[in-house]
Amino acid sequence: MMKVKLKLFATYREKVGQSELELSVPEGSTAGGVLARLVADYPALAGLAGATMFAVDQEFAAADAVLYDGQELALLPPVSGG
Amino acid sequence: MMKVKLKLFATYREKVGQSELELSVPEGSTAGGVLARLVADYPALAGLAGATMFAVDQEFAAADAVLYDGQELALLPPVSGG
Amino acid sequence: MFEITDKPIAAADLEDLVITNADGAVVTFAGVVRGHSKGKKVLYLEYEAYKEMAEKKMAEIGEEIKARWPIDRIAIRHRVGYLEIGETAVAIAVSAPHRQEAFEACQYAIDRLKRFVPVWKKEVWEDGEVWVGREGG
Amino acid sequence: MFEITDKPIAAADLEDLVITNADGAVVTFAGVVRGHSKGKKVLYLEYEAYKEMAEKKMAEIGEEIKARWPIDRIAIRHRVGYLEIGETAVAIAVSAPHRQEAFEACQYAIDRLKRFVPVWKKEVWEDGEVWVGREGG
Repeated sequence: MMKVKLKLFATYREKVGQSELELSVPEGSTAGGVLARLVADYPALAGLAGATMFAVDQEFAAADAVLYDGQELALLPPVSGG
Repeated sequence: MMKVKLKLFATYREKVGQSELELSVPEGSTAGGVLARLVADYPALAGLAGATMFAVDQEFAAADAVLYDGQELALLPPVSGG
Repeated sequence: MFEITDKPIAAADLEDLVITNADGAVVTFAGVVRGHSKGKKVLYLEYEAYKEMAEKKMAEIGEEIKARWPIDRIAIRHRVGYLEIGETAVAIAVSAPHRQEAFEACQYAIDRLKRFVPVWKKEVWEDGEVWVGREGG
Repeated sequence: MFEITDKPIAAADLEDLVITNADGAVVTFAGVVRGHSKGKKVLYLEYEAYKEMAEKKMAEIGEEIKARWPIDRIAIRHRVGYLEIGETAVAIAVSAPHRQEAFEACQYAIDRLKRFVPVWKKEVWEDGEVWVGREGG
């Protein structure tokens, strides 16, 4: 198992009730895998998952990006800056 | 004869030494005719005449625009606002 | 020059940051909170950012602009928190030797920001609220 | 909103004039006096306007913009007299519901102004001076 820091914004933050989670996940977990696990815990997030982008250590990443111990994964719902 | 007010800007103003002249010109005079007369008096302006636009009563006018008593004729060298 | 802040912002402040004696044109953009959205009256908005990544992405937009145009002065500031109608949510200032470049680069900056900078807004009306996703804007 | 003035001007002042609760985007342009022109060091500039006609033409540009875009707030101010390097000679502010329109209209305004508004500038260098005519700018 390894630790990843999960950053949650907007709807994710509100539904989960926290802006940041420390997760223990199996070695080899992917960004998409972590999201799938979150959605399993919070079914209300299911509708949002398909439109979500990922960032690993503050850079955009694909759903199949493999995570490493100590990394920061962010779930980014569609942005709407400005 | 009739009176027209001649407005001079930039090089015109500097070469003539005034920003405004009251002229007496024959009935039927045109904007271009007034410029030709000014150039006859101030030959240093000859090089500028071809690039000059005219305004009569603060609206663009052609060189052959006929002037009427009391109008304001402006000689506009190429503009360079901003 | 690339900042997420919870304090009020104004394009004018950024203009002062980018102006130099070598420049001929300064173009600014301000994105202002609108009083209506799709026919509904908006009471206020709440903006939220992934601050570290947003500031990094805004700085990257600056680098992209410097690579594409003869421009070396650009500033972007985005506000977060609760915004009243009429307040500025995002401000951009670009200075350039000529105006065409300044307009192009400023428009490029806001287009890129809307697409890739992780900032979200929630519209709050009298009878509800929603996080607004990607849009034409 | 359309003014020739001999006092210092700033795009920021115009921004305040055009902003409304209905608007989503404000774009400003400032034309700044450059320190160099064609490789020569400029000491200062002198601007002169046919004030009555210039203000009328600037107002016409405003009318053209209102006819072409869904915009009803625009301000243009041009300074005359002696300007130091780095000072603003012309400032334009446009507010619009969406940013694309605001950018287009602001660029249209400065393009039209440069061509049709009767304002002239004289560049003064250490070893001479000249009234500058139409140019790419």
